[in-house]
Amino acid sequence: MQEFFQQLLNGLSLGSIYALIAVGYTMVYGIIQLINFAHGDVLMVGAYVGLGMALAGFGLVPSILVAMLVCAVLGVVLERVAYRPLRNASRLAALTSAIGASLFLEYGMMAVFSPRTRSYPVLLPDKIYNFYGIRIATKDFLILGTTLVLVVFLQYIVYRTKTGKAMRAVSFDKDAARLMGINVDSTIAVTFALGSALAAAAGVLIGIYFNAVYPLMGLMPGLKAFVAAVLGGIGNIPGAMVGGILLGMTEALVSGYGGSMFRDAVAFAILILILLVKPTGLLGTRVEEKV
Amino acid sequence: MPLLEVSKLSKSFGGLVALYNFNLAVEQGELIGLIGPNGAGKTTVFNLLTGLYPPSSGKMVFAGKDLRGKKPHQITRMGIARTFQNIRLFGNLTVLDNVKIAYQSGHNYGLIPAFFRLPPFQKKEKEIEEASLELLEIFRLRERAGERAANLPYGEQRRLEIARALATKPRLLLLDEPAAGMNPQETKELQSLIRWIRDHFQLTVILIEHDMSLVMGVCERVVVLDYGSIIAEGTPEEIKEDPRVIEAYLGEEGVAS
Amino acid sequence: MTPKQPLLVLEDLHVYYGAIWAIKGINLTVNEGEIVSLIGANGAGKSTTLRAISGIVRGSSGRILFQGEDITRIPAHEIVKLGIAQVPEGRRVFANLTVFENLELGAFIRKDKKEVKKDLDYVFTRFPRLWERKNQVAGTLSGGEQQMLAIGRALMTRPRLLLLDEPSMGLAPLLVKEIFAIIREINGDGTTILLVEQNARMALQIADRAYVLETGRIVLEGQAQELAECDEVKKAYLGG
Amino acid sequence: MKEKNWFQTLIIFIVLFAVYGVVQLGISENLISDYYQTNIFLAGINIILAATLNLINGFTGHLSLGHAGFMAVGAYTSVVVTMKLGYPFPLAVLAGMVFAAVVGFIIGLPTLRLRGDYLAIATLGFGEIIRVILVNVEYLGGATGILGIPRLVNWTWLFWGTVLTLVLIRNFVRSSHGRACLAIRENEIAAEMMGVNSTYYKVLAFVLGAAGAGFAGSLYAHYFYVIQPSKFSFLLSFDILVMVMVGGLGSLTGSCVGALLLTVLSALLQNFPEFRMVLYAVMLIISAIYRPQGLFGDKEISAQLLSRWGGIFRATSRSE
Amino acid sequence: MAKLVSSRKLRYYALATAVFFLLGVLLSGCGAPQKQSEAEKIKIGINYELSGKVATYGTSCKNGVVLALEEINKAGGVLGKQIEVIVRDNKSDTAESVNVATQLASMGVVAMIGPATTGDVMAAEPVATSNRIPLLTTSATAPTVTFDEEKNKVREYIFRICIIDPDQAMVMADFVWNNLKLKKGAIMMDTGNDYSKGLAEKFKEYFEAKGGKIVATEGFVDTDTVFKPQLTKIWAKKPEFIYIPAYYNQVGLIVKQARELGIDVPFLGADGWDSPELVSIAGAKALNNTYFTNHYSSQDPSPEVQAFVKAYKEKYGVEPDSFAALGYDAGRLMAEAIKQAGAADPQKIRDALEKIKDFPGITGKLSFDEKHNPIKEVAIIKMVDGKQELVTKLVPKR
Repeated sequence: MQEFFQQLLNGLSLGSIYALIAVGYTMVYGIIQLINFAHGDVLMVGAYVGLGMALAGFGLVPSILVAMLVCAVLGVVLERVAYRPLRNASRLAALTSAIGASLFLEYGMMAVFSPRTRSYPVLLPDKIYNFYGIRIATKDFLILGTTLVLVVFLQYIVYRTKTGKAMRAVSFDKDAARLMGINVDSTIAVTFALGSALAAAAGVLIGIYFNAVYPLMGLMPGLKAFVAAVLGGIGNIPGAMVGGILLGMTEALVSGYGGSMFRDAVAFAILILILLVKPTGLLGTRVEEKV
Repeated sequence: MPLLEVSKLSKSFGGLVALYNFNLAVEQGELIGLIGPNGAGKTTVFNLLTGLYPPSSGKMVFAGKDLRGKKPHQITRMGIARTFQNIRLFGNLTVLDNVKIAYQSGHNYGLIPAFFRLPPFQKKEKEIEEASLELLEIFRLRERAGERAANLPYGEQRRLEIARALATKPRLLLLDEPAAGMNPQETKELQSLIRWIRDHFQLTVILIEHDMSLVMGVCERVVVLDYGSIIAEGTPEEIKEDPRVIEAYLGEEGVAS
Repeated sequence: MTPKQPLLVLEDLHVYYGAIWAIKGINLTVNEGEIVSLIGANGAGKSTTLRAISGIVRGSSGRILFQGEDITRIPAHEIVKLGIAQVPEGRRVFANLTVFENLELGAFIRKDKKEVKKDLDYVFTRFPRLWERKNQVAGTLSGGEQQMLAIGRALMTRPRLLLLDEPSMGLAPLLVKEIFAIIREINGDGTTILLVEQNARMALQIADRAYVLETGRIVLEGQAQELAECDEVKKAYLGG
Repeated sequence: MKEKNWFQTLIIFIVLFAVYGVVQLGISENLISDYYQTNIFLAGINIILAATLNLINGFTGHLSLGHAGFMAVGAYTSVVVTMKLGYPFPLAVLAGMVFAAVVGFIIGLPTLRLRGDYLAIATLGFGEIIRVILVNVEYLGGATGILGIPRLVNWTWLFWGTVLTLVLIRNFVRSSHGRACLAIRENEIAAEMMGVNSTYYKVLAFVLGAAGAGFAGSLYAHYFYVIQPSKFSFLLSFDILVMVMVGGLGSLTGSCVGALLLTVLSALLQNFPEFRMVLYAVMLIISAIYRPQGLFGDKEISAQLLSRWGGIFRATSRSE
Repeated sequence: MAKLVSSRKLRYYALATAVFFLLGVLLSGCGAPQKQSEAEKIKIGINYELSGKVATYGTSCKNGVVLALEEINKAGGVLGKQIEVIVRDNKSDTAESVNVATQLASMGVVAMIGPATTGDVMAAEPVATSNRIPLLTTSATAPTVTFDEEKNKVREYIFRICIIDPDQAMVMADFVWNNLKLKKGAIMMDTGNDYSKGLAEKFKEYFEAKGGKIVATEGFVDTDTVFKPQLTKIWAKKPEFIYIPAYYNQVGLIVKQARELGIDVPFLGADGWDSPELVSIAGAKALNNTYFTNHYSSQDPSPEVQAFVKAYKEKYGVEPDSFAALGYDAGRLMAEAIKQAGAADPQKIRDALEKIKDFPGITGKLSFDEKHNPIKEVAIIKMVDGKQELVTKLVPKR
């Protein structure tokens, strides 16, 4: 039983990492319906920026903030260069561009910083708490807490602020939004900035959590986070969180009970099952196509 | 026996009742108008008849066969065809291909002849092509055969949609606001076209339309829906006078034309 | 009647959609306080004209003047701030937002909270049905209600010029009448209106002046009543 | 008119045989270096992959990201047949195609109800599941894969395999079955209303595409000595997708050009080892931005255009 | 009409296909490789994983090789000639590996170094063999790389510089049994990696032959970052040690996470552990009470090793890992073979390689056995507060 709870907890911390990335993913998807494959790579850049800051002797908070700032700019540049010209083009062209952007960041970083793994200096006290034999580290709290705070923060932005309203309007109908006086380009840019800043925060936290920063570090978490976003209902912020945690727990339980080699397969199988039963994801709602 | 018999047909989406206890019997060769305010459930009737939505309850019998549980393409092959309120052509395909696609339902050659262009392929393709061109001729679209459907002017797109529906060789044709977006001149032409195809192809037609001039000019019987239920039924003249219809739909001045 | 000032002037406007020449040199004037109708067949370029005025599409040559200022190159979201609102074809309300949020978005550009509140009250008195449904998601409204919401939303920008694109489209006869009555009232309250309509009969009834558009060119213009009696118009657009 | 067609077919065959013969001669006389041969073979396999994916993505309009998975199925099946069971290569190719088609059917039937990005992610998931299964089957070499596969594919196989694939796909697309697929791409509901059984045709296109990928997989396995599960990850599916996109969705000639272009590009970039992938990425973005519909859109290069280039067919095309 | 259109299309396809293939032929004609006879320089081809999945390892190897060959060039080259280093990226892809190998062969290289992983080497092997060019791999450990078990024949042109799996596994099993005196262990391995799986298998075999017991075997995949589920499960079986034959980037995380879970038993590993990054990932404290087998230690005080570490750091800005060290030795070994061959001739170089005796590499003294595997001493290294300490050196008893 104790082992089971430890496994659940393991899953929770893995899941909150997925959730943290998925939240940014889902937000960008929500507004321009583009699978931003470079999201995981923005995360990687964020992790590198944070690493640079940390190596220069800055603490956790300034490192995260600077990484977020740099990636917000990166996100806007990415949108401007690789996505905006394709806003009215076919999905596949946009997807190609996104793949290109993703490869560019990965291999650009590899060319500059070599593919080797780097690690963070100690930024956090590595304290471990023991509850009746179940062990939790400080950083588990950190990740889970950050995810929760960010989800609440984003929900607030999207549903309570003017910018959020503009984002929702743009996501639904760009021309109609324009007619309301909404600057569509800057709204999308803001969304990218926000999503990329989140990715950067996730990148730094993941860098600290795993103590490993390398150019391809965003690839798999990015894909998993996308799966989590779809699982929760893409475009839906709490959904991304639920999807991420669910995915993390599933993976932990699968790995913990003998199927570690089949873990990814099980994760994808669950995704497919949920899509088949409820194509809009767990919390997603989408208006049915009108005939 | 009526060609189409619908009884106690109901449909609800979640808690919202879109159609309630809808009854309709259509005899072979009739031309029926279905009118009513927006959201009254007219298009829902079509969507139920063509299998796009499953009904919540009720019966639909077409030519003695139950329509419930049938897929749209099966219903098409049973002899019901339709057009759409917002035109749904195969925009990037040629006008000719649009019609050919409709023609091939029901009779077709296998995959192997298709892959290797065997005689059955040659023969059937020739048949399909000839029949399609003939149909386009009727609808004055033959010159346009090679053009992308999306490039046609609006009125011709509407005509092509009807032509395409006819290519499935229906017994019952459902037209959903065919005059929407047409000017009075075009609407008039449409009116005579509908009459003509009904006679020429020996069709039964159900028509949804807001344009009263068209409904009154072409339909023999009119059914009025409001909030998912039938509120009146009768000849165009009877409908024009019906106080409930005037209140719900036409307004105090009655029919304009 | 006071001498009318031209509020909006189109000078030799040309618009291309890719390779398609949609508007071929239009000259058009809307005076302060008027209702002007633009009628014509499908694909004549009516909607394109409105979209060009709002800045959603760009004219390739020619000028658009609003209150004497050249707005041809101003981006769409800035044009709204100058006082031009549009009710687009097919309503285009934000279906996933509530009625109230839709109206709030209409006031997106405004900072004067008190005045916004006043305008909200104005819209709700004008459209009591929207008040009843203010917390409902716009997608669940009926077609007529959506049209009202779209107009209300546009009014929330407090426009000097309101562009209406096919307000009667897809509506039952009774509703069409209601909408047109409202348009007249809005005009009575001081908003200038440029109306694009398929339903030429209604459009000419309500308008002061009108233009007839055919394949991207203006072929007729004049007082609405005169046009309504003109034979060509009667034959092509009024059903005989 | 009949004779005209025969005449044209004859010319086509002469041209094809000429090309086949010239290259064959070049290979046997060692005029074409191994390096160019390798790239020609890679190009051929890529053309098959791109063309068959185009059948699903371009002609039927369903975004699939699982092509690498089907290629893996074909590759492994054929290698098992030749290496473990000892049957001849043609049988192995057939088995690879059939098994890939079966897997395509099993995957396609449930997932093709999904649309757009949902379908994309579901097929990507299935592709990855196939890969994970391969990693875990010891019989198939696990993660190491199967090493030392004999090279059984020669120029004859490659050339006629590619030509046949293209001709069959093109025949399919220009038949009533293919039109049904196009109709589904354009508007699924309207296609149903025209009596097109959309489920059947969607699954059919998917299965045919999968079989094609299986074919490419078996050629690949028997040319490049080694197959490993890691080769067939979603990144390979992306590569194929990019070829289709660069060429143009719904254009077979586009797929050929796209596959060829990217193969050549990849080969040329070999000479810039440090920046190979960075340059590749930049070119992807540029091509997407400047040619979002792909080089050919959904058009095929017209014969007139070609005859203007080559003059070979001037006589016949004028007579039309 | 439609029929005419379609036959026109058919013609087009045929022609297009033809044109493309012809294009390829033309290209090949233009770019015919010059023959090597008049070449002033000795060409060595480097075929490595510089992008893709295992770029980390490939890049390190390549860096080592390039450093070694540049040093040799600076010192005057071999046989009075400079060495031209041709570096190519195989994208961690077997087909690309074939492609690169053929390109290198047609450019007239006299020897190839790389790739790093078994699959990529096996893809390049037929190219090397059929072109009769020796291929030296730094890190492909599977037995089949140099020895064809089916034909029971050594692969004539393939050599490797790394210790093979059985040697390392055997030394570690001996060490655990005899020195640490532990009887009950668990294994964690990368199931997507032949190196890891090979070592795990062999270790289990030798350890159980001695009478030990493996109570749990858990796998992970290379993209994993969270290992707690597997560790939690292993820990429930109460092993006395855990053997993790994997690469440092994963090992670092595993050890770190294990210590977080309160797993305090020794961890054991192999040469994949050797990297300065290991300490920074896992933390010095967590790594106490861990041992691994290796050919050398970057903290080895010997002047050769320290000179290498310094030069490498100067050139690339990072500390070398074991891949880089193997690459460095591979480069130097190849130059030595050319020197001993007396001519830049692939066949002679191959023969010279076979005869190499006690080559003084920084990763240990090296000779090849009859299967082209190196005979090297294996070092057992203990981690103490983030520093490597040499425990003992053992010769594998094959």
